[in-house]
Amino acid sequence: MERSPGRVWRAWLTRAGLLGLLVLIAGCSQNYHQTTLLPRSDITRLIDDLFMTTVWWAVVVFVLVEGALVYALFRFRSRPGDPEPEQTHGNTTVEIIWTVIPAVILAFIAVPTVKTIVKTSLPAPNPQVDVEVIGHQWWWEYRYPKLGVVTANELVVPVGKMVNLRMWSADVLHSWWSPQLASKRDVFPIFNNTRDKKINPLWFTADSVGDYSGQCAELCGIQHARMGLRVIVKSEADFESWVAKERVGSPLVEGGKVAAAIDSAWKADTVHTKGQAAFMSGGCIACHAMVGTPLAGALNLRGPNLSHTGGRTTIGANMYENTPSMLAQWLRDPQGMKQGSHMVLPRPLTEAEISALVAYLRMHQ
Amino acid sequence: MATSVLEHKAPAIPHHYPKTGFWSWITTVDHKRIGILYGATAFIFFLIGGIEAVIMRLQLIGPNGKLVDPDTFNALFTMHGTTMIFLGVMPLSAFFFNFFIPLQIGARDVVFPRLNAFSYWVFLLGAIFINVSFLVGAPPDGGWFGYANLTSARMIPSTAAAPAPGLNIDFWVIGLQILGIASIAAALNFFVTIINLRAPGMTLLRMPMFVWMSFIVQILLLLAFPVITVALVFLMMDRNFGTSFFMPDGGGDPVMWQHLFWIFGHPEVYILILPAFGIASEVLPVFSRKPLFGYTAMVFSGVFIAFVGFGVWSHHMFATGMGPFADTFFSLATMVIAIPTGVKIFNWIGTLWGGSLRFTTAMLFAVGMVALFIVGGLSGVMHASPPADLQQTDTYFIVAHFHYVLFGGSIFGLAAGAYYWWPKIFGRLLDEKLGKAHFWLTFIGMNLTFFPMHYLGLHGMPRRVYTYPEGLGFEFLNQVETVGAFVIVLAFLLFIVNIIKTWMGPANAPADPWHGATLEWSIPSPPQEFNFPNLPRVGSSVPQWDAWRAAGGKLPEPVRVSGDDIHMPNPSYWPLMAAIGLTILMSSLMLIRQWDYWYAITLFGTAWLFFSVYRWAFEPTGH
Amino acid sequence: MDAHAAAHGHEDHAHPTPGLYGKIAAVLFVLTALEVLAFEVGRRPDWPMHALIEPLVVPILLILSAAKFALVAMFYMHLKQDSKLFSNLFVWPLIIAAAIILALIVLHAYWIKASF
Amino acid sequence: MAHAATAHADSGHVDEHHWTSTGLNSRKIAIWGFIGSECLFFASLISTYLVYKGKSLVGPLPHTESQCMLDGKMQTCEAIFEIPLVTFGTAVLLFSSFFVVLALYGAQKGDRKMLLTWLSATVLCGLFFVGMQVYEFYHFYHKGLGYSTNLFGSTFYTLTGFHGSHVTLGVIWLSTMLYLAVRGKLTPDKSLNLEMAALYWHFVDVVWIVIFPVVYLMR
Ligand code: HEA
Ligand code: HEA
Ligand code: HEC
Ligand code: CUA
Ligand SMILES: [Cu+2]
Repeated sequence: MERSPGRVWRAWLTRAGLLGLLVLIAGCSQNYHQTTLLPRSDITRLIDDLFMTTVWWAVVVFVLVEGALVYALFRFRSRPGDPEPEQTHGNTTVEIIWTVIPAVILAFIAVPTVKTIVKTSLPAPNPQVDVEVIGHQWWWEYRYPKLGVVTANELVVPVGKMVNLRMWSADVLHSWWSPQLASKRDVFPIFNNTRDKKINPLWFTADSVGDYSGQCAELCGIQHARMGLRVIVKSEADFESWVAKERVGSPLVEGGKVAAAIDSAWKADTVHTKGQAAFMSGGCIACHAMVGTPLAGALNLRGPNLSHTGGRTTIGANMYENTPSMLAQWLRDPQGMKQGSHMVLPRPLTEAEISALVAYLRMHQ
Repeated sequence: MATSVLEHKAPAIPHHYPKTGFWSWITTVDHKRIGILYGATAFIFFLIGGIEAVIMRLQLIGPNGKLVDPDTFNALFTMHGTTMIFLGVMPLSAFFFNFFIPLQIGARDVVFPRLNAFSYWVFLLGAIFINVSFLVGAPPDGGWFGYANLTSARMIPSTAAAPAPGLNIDFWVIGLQILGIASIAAALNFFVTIINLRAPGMTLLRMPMFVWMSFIVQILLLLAFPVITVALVFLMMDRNFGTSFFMPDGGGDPVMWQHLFWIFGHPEVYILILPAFGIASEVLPVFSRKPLFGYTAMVFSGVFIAFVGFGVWSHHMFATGMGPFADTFFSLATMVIAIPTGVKIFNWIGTLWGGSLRFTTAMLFAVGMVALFIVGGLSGVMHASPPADLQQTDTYFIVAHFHYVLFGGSIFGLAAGAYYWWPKIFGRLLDEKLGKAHFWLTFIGMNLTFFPMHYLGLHGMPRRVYTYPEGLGFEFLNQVETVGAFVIVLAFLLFIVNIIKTWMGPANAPADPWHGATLEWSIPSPPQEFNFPNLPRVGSSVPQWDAWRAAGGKLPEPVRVSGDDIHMPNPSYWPLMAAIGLTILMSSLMLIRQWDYWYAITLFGTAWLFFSVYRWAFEPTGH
Repeated sequence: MDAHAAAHGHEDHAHPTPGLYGKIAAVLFVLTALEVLAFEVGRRPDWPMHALIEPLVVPILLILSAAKFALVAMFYMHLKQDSKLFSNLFVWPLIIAAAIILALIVLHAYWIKASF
Repeated sequence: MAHAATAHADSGHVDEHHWTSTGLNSRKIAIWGFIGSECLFFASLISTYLVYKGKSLVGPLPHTESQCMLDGKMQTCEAIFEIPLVTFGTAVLLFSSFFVVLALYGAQKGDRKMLLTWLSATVLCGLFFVGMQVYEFYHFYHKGLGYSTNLFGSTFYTLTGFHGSHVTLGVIWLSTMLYLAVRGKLTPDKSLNLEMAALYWHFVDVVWIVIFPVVYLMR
């Protein structure tokens, strides 16, 4: 990851130039939470360097060629009484020159391209956190097989550790894209009997703590636009405690069983019992795993694992803040909140059920 | 003289067919009239595609737009892309192929005039067919490249909101299949015409550059369309007969669709741009008063682009993860194409260099095309770098790229052709004042609309999103783009005004208003039915300039002759009948999931088609 | 008319005769028989030379069918004596077609080999 | 006179000169261009067959026994292909190519008997081949291979089905020529009409020359 001072300087200059231009165009400062131009990981920095190399060459070519064009337009415009210009048909020397020069420039683009291909498309050199990413219409499932965590839409990773994603889809093609951290890869459907498993890899090491947004980037149906995602980079300690919390009742840990002590504490809690009753009678269980319910250990359900909904910052695949009122609205009218989504309730919920469910879901951090 | 067996005793039918009126257009086999039909139809569809774009732009003017539903938006960009490409740019190119290939090579018609009529009618019916989907409420919504398995019926989930797979994608599949037949028929016709009907003396390396580029386009059409035909057949089978060509649950592979589509799709983009390149290569020399610089290099760069263009398709698929070797191969192959394209750009500048430039509207559009295509080409080279493309693919950065090459390239080139050739086609010169306003507004509007897309893409805006949330910094640039789109609308409204104004004005165009270099300028405007009373003899790639020099700098205005002794092929309605039969046959495939006896209609359409083809084959053509 | 007369003349004189056509038919027949033979030897371990032929079946089949293809194209389709133009119209698409078939097979094989 | 530039019924180019730039007949160039285009059509079908070779999730399979659904239950099914029959069909198709070239020879030389004999033979061979394919499909279906049973079935039927439909079209075209020949209208100066049909027919034959080893004989 060593970068020569010259390259760093150049990259910053480019960025400054581009951003400067942008500010000029935009006329006001904007926040870009999903930009590719402010890379925040090893791999996106590699890509950014490469991209900036191509941008610089493009700028050079652009200026020279458009310059020549515009010059010719002004210099050679006809004036009244012009004689017929000299009827040149070609000039082998210049034709050879302007075939060779672009070829040389392309070589300057091609060499770093191939180098970067080699660096970025090989399997993760040093994977430290393994995550399985599964695309669903229109939400993301994340499984941490070694840590025993199953969550949705918000990928939580520790800073400075190489995260290795293995990605596939449960239905149609999607593309997992986190611009600042990892660039993107398509995810392909895999069914139980698929033979050549097209599991796409992607790896990155985040270099600073923070929230990064991203989005599905392959048309996947009606709510493709709202198949957002978020990568939350935590310090190592925060990540550890997050994992410990998420492991409670995770489908990957003893089939979702929770410790007897927790279980009895919940049984004594009316928010929990009322909510769970609504969860069962409202039909949620058909599609969602939820800690403490009989299907807590189930994988491959239609909807996200709701066991720790309270701990997530958004609902509906990075569509809405996870606030009580938004959650209530979501349960009142999921189709109105996200038209066409696969969350179709068997029957409308009563307001009482909704508030019970909201409290119940939010209590499980 | 030997004649074909198929018209054994051709009666000497006198020319008593009506030359005007509805029926004369329905039965016409005149390449010029068919060209005009193509042009008018395609322009209407271009406007429809433009209106679809404008609705999208309105939806995206601000965050969380509510103008259209999400599924309507999906239909809008699918139909916008499909319409612009298959019903806009391709048939607009066919407009110029039809009208000007025979004129530029000194021929009286194309080799197979009735086949020509057939391709137009099939195109028209296919275009209507695919747009009927809006009327029945099932417009295609799987994107213009219809990626499986989203487009495979089994993957369209049946929820309470959307019970059974609709006909949306079926319209697209069958519609493209119909349009493909039209394209192949037309391509075969022009291909043979260019090979075989060149005037005496017109060797291959004396053909006008527009004819050369058109020639290459026909080859690309002939070789690329069969591939998408097969892909569409597979998709249709997956949708209707439970096969698994692109379905993983049966062992199939959705990536195979992508391969087949882009093996067609990449040559297709050169099908879209080369006619514009050809037009620019006609217009720039004429208004520089200098022959095209580097003619031979222009020819061979075109051939090279087309040939290599068959080996780069996977640059649309870097995100599928093909592995380092394939990535490297397709990346390098793609970059190589920049070299011959650069040769073209430089030769155009070389043509301008040292010339005496007249900035007519046609010239402005041609120069604009060169200037804007460079921008699109350079972003293309950025996509060609696979790791970088992983950040760009499926974002507005790509949308910026292809609008620069398609709008800045193809549409500008075609507009240059329209202004350049209008007097030849209609005998009237378009208004230059309005024309220049059209150009400048289009140029400004186009950059306002599409330049900010580069930034949006790099800042993380994916394409094909019906809306975007606030707070990601997308608002302002999207607003600018929408404003830009309206500037383009204004520009094209001016163009329409110009057309109407010119239409109502007098037919005053001389045979050669621009001092053109090629054969079409040696005959009256508009040309007579038989084009050339006598076959011209050609001694160079600028025959009209030769004639002009030989005449000492002034050529007399060509006179109209009676042409009674020149036999032109008879009009015929069998091409239209055959096209109808074909459309019935293809449409019946829409019913497979709806009606058990769908094949009755297939058989009916096939019978109709065969009957028409036989009548066509045995029809006397009057000579 | 002289252009045509010339073209006509030069096309006509080299036309093969029914005798040649017959010989080619015989060769085609033999080659087909060889193809089937290679196939049979390849799939029957108890046949002579099985071990030798087995790994070679695919190349043998490709070579034999290419030979048959060429014979029909050159003689029955008259490419050998007809204008070069026709050969070009056939051979270039064939090259592109073959390249595409090969490329698709190679591209697809990557997924089977790669193990992530 | 066979190759003299004939003014074809559909040629718009009808002045006294019958000018063509290459001296070649336009319709013949067209049929060759079409054949070139068809190469890509069959290439796409063949690549798909090859890419999906060995990827079927259930039987039946072309060359080996496998588990498949037959008569409503999973059972061991025999290999699908029966090489002798298809070899015979292949030979018939090859010979039909030979026959049509003789018919064309007859047409060009004005040898009516030769023309009629061999053209009829060609049509019969073509009909036999189509019949063979219909029988094969029927037979395979009853051995458990439906169109959507597995990838092998889908790719096999699509590829050979499209080839078969080309053969059928060829038979119709050649029959039309036979009809003209019987009516005495296929005179030497019009033999180009037959030559075009024959070129198409040979093309269909060479496609089969590829399909036969690639599909039937490669295991
Ligand atoms: C008119 C149509 C047209 C044309 C001509 C081109 C031309 C090119 N295109 Fe483009 N392309 C499209 C239409 C076109 N494209 C469309 C429609 C899509 C998107 C499809 C979709 O997803 O919907 C697309 C997408 C697309 C992609 C896939 C992006 C993605 O989805 O991830 C790529 C990747 O390589 C690419 C590359 C190129 C290149 C390298 C060229 C080159 O041919 C350009 C060459 C030209 C120049 C380079 C400029 C002039 C040259 C010089 C001045 C010489 C000096 C230059 C250098 C030394 C660099 N294009
Ligand atoms: C030649 C091809 C071509 C052309 C000319 C255009 C022209 C335009 N396109 Fe393009 N576009 C594509 C080809 C083309 N497009 C393709 C292939 C896609 C990808 C589709 C996909 O993802 O599947 C695409 C996608 C696409 C998108 C992205 C959609 C998405 O990903 O979500 C957008 C968004 O702004 C857009 C906008 C425009 C605009 C504003 C124009 C304007 O330039 C249009 C200008 C023309 C007019 C405006 C017509 C003028 C009309 C009149 C004068 C009538 C006036 C009357 C009224 C308005 C009432 N297009
Ligand atoms: C028919 C299946 C189905 C049923 C029944 C269902 N859901 Fe869902 N649910 C989904 C799907 C699918 C999603 C993902 C929607 C999306 O983002 O596109 C979802 C999303 C959610 C979310 C947002 C999760 C997140 O992190 O984004 C919550 C909360 C939720 N459901 C709660 C419930 C509750 C409570 C019930 C019962 C009253 C219920 N669901 C019933 C399928 C279902
Ligand atoms: Cu998932 Cu788009
Ligand atoms: Cu491309």
